[in-house]
Amino acid sequence: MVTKETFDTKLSPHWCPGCGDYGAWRATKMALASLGLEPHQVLIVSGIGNAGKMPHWVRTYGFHGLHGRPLPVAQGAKLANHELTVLVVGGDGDGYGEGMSHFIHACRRNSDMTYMILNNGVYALTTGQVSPTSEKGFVSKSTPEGSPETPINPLVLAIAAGATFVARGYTGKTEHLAKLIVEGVRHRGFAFLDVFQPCVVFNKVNTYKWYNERVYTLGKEYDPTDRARAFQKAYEWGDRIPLGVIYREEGKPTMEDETPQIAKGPLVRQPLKGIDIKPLMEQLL
Amino acid sequence: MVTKETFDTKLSPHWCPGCGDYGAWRATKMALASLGLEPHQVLIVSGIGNAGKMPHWVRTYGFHGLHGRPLPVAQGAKLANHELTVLVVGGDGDGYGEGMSHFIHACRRNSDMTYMILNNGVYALTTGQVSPTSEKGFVSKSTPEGSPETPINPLVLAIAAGATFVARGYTGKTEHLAKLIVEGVRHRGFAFLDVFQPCVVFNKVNTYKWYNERVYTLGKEYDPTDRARAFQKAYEWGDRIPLGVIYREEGKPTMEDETPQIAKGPLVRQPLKGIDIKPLMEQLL
Amino acid sequence: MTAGYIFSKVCARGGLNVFTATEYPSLIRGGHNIYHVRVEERELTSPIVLVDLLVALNKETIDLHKGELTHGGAIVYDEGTKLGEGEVRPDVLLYPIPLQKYAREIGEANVMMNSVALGASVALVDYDFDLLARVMRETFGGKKGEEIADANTKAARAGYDYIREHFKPTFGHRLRRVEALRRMLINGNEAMAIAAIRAGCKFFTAYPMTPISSLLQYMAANGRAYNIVVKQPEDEISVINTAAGASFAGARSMVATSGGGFSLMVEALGMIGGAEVPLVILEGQRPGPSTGMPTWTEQGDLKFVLSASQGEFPRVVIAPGDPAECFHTTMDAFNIADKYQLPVILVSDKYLAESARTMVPFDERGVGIERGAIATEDVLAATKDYRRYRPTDSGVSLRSLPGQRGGEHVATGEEHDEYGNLEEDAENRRRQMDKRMRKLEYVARELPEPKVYGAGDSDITIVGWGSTKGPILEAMRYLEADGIRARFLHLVYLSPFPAAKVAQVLDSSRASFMVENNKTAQMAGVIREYTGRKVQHNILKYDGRPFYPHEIYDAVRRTIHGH
Amino acid sequence: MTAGYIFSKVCARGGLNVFTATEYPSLIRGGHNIYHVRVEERELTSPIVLVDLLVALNKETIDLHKGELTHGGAIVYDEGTKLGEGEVRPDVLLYPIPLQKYAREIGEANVMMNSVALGASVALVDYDFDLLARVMRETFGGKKGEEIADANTKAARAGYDYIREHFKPTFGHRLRRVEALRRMLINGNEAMAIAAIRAGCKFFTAYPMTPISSLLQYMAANGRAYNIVVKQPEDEISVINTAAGASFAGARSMVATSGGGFSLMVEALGMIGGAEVPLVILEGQRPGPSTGMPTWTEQGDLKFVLSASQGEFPRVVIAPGDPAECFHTTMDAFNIADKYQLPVILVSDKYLAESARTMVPFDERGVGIERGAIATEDVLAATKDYRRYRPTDSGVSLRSLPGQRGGEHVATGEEHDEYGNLEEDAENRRRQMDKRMRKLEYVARELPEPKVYGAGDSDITIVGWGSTKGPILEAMRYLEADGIRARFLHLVYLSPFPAAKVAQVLDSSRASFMVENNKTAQMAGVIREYTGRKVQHNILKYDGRPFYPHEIYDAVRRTIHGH
Ligand SMILES: Cc1ncc(C[n+]2csc(CCOP(=O)(O)OP(=O)(O)O)c2C)c(N)n1
Ligand SMILES: Cc1ncc(C[n+]2csc(CCOP(=O)(O)OP(=O)(O)O)c2C)c(N)n1
Ligand code: SF4
Ligand code: SF4
Ligand SMILES: [Mg+2]
Ligand SMILES: [Mg+2]
Repeated sequence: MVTKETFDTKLSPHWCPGCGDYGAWRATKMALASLGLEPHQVLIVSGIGNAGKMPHWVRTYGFHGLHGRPLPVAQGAKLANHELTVLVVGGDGDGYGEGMSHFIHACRRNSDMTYMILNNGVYALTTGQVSPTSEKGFVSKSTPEGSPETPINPLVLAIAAGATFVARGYTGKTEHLAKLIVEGVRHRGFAFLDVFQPCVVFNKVNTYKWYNERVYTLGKEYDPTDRARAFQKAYEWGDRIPLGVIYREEGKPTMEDETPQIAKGPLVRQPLKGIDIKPLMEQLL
Repeated sequence: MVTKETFDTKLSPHWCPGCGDYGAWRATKMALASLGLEPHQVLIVSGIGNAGKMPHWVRTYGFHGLHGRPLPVAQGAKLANHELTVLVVGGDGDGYGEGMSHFIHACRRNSDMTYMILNNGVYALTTGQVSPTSEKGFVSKSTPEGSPETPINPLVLAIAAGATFVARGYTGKTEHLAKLIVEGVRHRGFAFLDVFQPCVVFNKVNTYKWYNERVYTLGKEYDPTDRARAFQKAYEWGDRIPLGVIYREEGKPTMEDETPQIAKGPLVRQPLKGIDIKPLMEQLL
Repeated sequence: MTAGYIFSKVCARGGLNVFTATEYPSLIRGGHNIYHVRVEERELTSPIVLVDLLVALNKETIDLHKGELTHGGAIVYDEGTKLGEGEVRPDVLLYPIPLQKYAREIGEANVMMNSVALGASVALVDYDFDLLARVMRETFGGKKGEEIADANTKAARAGYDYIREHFKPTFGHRLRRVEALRRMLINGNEAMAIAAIRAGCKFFTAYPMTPISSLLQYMAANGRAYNIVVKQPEDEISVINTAAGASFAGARSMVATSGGGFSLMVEALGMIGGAEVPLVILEGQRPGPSTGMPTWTEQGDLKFVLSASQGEFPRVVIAPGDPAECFHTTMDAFNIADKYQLPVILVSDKYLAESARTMVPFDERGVGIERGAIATEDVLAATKDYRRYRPTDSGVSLRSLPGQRGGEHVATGEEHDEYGNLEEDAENRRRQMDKRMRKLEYVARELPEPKVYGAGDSDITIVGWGSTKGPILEAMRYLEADGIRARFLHLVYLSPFPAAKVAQVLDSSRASFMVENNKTAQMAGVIREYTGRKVQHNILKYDGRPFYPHEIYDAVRRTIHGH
Repeated sequence: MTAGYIFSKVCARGGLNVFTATEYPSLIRGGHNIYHVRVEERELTSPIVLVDLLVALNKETIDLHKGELTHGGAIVYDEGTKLGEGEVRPDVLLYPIPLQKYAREIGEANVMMNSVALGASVALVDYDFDLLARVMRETFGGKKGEEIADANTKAARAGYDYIREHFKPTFGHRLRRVEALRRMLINGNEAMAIAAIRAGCKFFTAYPMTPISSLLQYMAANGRAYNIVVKQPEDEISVINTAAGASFAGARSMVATSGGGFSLMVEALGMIGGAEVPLVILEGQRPGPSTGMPTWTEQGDLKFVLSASQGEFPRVVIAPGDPAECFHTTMDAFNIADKYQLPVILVSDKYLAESARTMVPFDERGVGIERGAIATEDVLAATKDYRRYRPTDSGVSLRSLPGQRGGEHVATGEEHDEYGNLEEDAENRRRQMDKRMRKLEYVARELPEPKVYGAGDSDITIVGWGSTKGPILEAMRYLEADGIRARFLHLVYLSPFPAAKVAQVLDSSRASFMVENNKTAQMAGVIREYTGRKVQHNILKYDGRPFYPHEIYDAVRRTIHGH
């Protein structure tokens, strides 16, 4: 039987002590275990950044690609073998800066995968520059006088872009996050999780304390299927910040559903021998 | 006195007869004239595509750059000389495909410029492939069995991304479009216009007839300052499709406001002689 | 353009050889469009400038091209077009016909004019109208096409009859059907697409861009029938990363683009080099820099393609010279990519990609599929300590595919140890770099040497690469007729560079000529870098047009004869 | 890392020369970090491997570096660390001190340990504690820094006193203050940033990436004071396009990136080449391919930078060798970009960018600002028929800036006529290509020739480019001591390539050595391409570490002496 430990690697993570990434790491392993998945059935794709190192420390298949580009890689892999459970992990710079375009387009494509952004509001691996989710006025190495830009709201954008599962987690609430990941994986379609991840070194604004004072978990009474309400909820910010599934739309066909070529089985299992091109050449005669 | 003809070039446009781009072209010249701008005060930046040829046929300064990249160029030019009136023109492939990331980030930055997408729902210059705004099922050269993807909703995305002026025009209604452009230029901040532009060659779905049967102009009773309502309006699609200013937020500081370096005058007018680096070297002693 | 295609097809069907070339501006309508069809009984490898029969749908065409007419050439044009006194050489035959009138009578004038002219042309060269009618039916036919086909055939008939009735058969060029092998009318894009399909490409992504858009479209059109996933993502960055993901997961994958899109793929190119993911990348050149002249041709991207992306990693670069080579090298490319787990870049250009010519169907014998070292679950089960990046003699390590039990690992473009774990140790770095680069030694051994065409004993050598093959071969015939026997060294497998062979040929040359469709003689630079030899004379062209054989002929002859 | 910096600064203040080098993994905390400080009275140009005094905050450091200790070298470490019998050579002096204990007593242990060790080190080399205290105050000082500075000074004092009290002064290495010019402690990034500011760079964009992040930060920190707009856009594509827009509008502009980001800029590079927009681009190399080893060094991007982007257009590439050259070439780069309206690429690497050394303040004499052919409204008013891309002798045409009446035009990377209108005519194409490329002939005339260092009459030549300058210069001193007099040909202005000079030097060499921080000897290839000459021996290093002088020395000596 798989357990959380099934997904341990020989090496242990080398994020900073106290880093929120550990919470995401634990939650990921818990989620995979509770989904009953075996390591070889899972592919974790990531970009470059501290968050992006995740695949090295979860024993599954991994693809640690380029800064900002994990989503295209993941979509290609999923189309090639849609039996894989595909998880995509990135940072806020990775996913909302360099990779913004892929994010928007992945949302509308509804590929069946789970996309998790470990959002620490800063470029951490490059030692502390402003990110698209840094709050206005955020003092960083590249914005010594405070960021002049309004941060993006990833949840609002994801809903607007057509994502069918939009949620927010917090690495300080590992079990809750693990459940969200499970829900995301179970959701048929593109499941997006923006995850608050304190960076204890470079973000002195959005600390554990800051989050703990503000976050609350959405209860049963909240209905995530109403888009207008979901937008409203996604805009909620300030003293109280909601965690949980903000928006959900069931039943929309996935990218894989829309690809008849793989209806009978994964692309990678199709025979390559004896492909007959005579008809093609004949067309040209 | 400037008139629409002030902006004519020696060459005349060579879009296909009947192309919606002509309407946008006329509207642009009408708007510039009615704003009382002189050719040298205006910069039109564009990408690659049929829409992207616009600057060649409006007598102003122009920058006809790369497919998908006009917005960064425009923002750089605006920061360098914020006295310029900057207009950005692109196609739907240009702006929502290749250039999606720049679009989202430009919205949140609120640079004071007008961004107009001539949206024909197809890649026209490359002779007819699917675009991010092609309707699901759209049969094109690259989607012979119909597009499997849900199109983006540019207005919803722009609001979600933080744009402060979001409007929809139609090249079939030139005067209305011209007014929208004028409003966009007058708006302090990032003004975004998605413009229905029939491509008479490659889009046989969204034709003049199709649009004419559906579009209606938003009246005075519509209040574009309420974001929730704006989202609702922006989602309106089908038998009736609204034209006009969908969303507007006044008073948000522009990117230029947030750049103290240009508070006293355009960057390009700053003297370069006699810059004293002694203090910098001294810091290192 | 369709009319030119139909005419070509009609000739091909009659056993003739055809070479076509198109010229069109980066506009959708209007502007000046040319469809150049060359027909002979012998095999053709190149377009030429000269025109025997000019079909001019407007006056501009006559003005622009009358100078290209051969002695006794002819012009077919609308009777409404007035030609002034002496506007056309007296030896040129004029065939004013009611193109517009007939066209308007039958259907959409712009379209039908072409068909009227087509019928007239077939009449002029005294060719087979039934064949024309048949090809028209095939081309326009299909579900709703009946009517269109009928109308066009009717228009063609009108043109055909008009010539027969109103003119004497004075035009000196005739075409006749000959018995010959059945030949395809095929361009480089089609040849590559067919090869990719045959090679088991299961995943194809591209973003539209001249000159590869028609390849994307060909793949899309056949994707369903051959179970190939064909996608057009949001940009070229996504194109290559998506394909990298599919390839990593085990699907044979290919992407296609032109220089601008390739620029955007450069970062991922290095990633797949470092992560050792197989991928076939087609770069269809067009004149740069930047957007340049999008619908024209050039060979200006050579050095870029050879050295694109930061750092050092193995790549293979192949530039086929004609559709048959497109077919075979593309098949090869998939095998090399898989066997050596590296990117293979195919280089074509607008001229090669879009010029159709007649060719016998490709010989598929000896064309196998080699996927290289891919693990099975059994092998993995038997492997205690699976190491994805284990250094081997050849540099190639056993690949496991996601989904295979026991093969779990991380593929990454960041430096890693044998397992794929991040590692920055100096010794490990050298080991992994050496391992990756070692592949090139092995791949070099199996790549075909450059071919030498023509008089092997000649000491005059013309050097070319990729698509200049055809014009050079034809120029050699002109030279030969002029008493100059030259040989032609044709470079197709460009990287790793076949230095020994090139040096040997150059060393035995008294005079050498580099023919390149670019301004800076890039291949001459590459040759000098790898061999130390300088090709003596550069014959360069960078105006967006392909070489015409007589240009090469003239330049060589002038140098040899001094005039 | 701060401790190493403070120590260096303390030495510099005392008139000594310092060369520092850092090694850190691509991690934020943990992992093994090294700050190597070399101090002498004479000028230093390179790090070396040998260590006289090892300050080890943990056992791992001792294990990893004890082999580098010189005879009679010393280790300062925590008294809690147990060293086994024979673990360290007997000649090594051991200084166990209560690093942890003192640190914990005073403040945050991890940080304070550094200061205790710093104090101990200053005591060991018998240097000036007051100077240390002063530098500490400056470094930690500032608004809220008082307390921190106090604590650190206290910690340092504890370490200082402990050594004084518990050990005899047996350590053989002493430092003493000398009278000397005041020297900056400066690295390549800082030198370039200061030059850019001085050159009137008004617009700077970058996306964070090692090794140029600190340059972005330097510009950001000084942007307000010098009225420079410094922005970090959403990605590198935006970085370069934004800067292109600013430059087109008239602001002197610069971008900085490393290989991965440069890959993303490649498309726009061609655009600014075609549209003739001036831009200074810094490419700070690090080991590839792809993400490679992000915090290490390499010279693996040379060919990429020389040929990046589709098609052909003029570019200038410059690779300075030390901070002073960084300063001067960066000033130059802005002038060249403006005068010739083209992209100028500065190439550095992690080693050059981040290794601080002592240097006298830069000489600003003779450093002017030349903006080239930029129109005024008066000139435009007097020009009837302004043509932005008018071909001229030099290829440079008069630029008008948006906002200037009468200068309206479209700048574009698509082929255009003299006005900037789209044009695909063959003749026009040649004219515009020739015009653009002609600039290179003119720029080539004004670029400085490569310098030759050392014994000009020697026939042994070491060839290097960019940042290997320092290690090579130092290796020459070792060689000289060994009786081998060599000269050093240092290439800084790389493109257009100074073929004549290089050929001349190589032709007068009996033995030549190419020193490069990469695997495939890229510069050797470039040299051969442009001169036909082959540098005889390659001394290559591609493990992410910079060259150490002894490696070059060894390789040369072995070849010359055969052992
Ligand atoms: C194309 C490219 N640009 C820049 C970088 C440098 N880089 C590495 S990580 C990073 C940012 C990381 O921030 P984020 O994605 O938020 O991840 P975090 O480290 O905060 O988890 C950057 C810019 C890169 N590797 N590639
Ligand atoms: C990087 C890059 N990729 C692809 C192209 C080819 N290309 C030219 S125009 C175009 C699409 C045009 O579509 P759109 O932006 O919608 O403009 P339209 O022609 O429909 O007005 C493409 C893909 C290019 N020029 N550059
Ligand atoms: S720098 Fe921040 S995000 Fe990165 S590992 Fe440390 S705490 Fe985590
Ligand atoms: S192809 Fe379509 S968009 Fe382009 S010019 Fe013609 S009608 Fe307009
Ligand atoms: Mg982050
Ligand atoms: Mg379009």
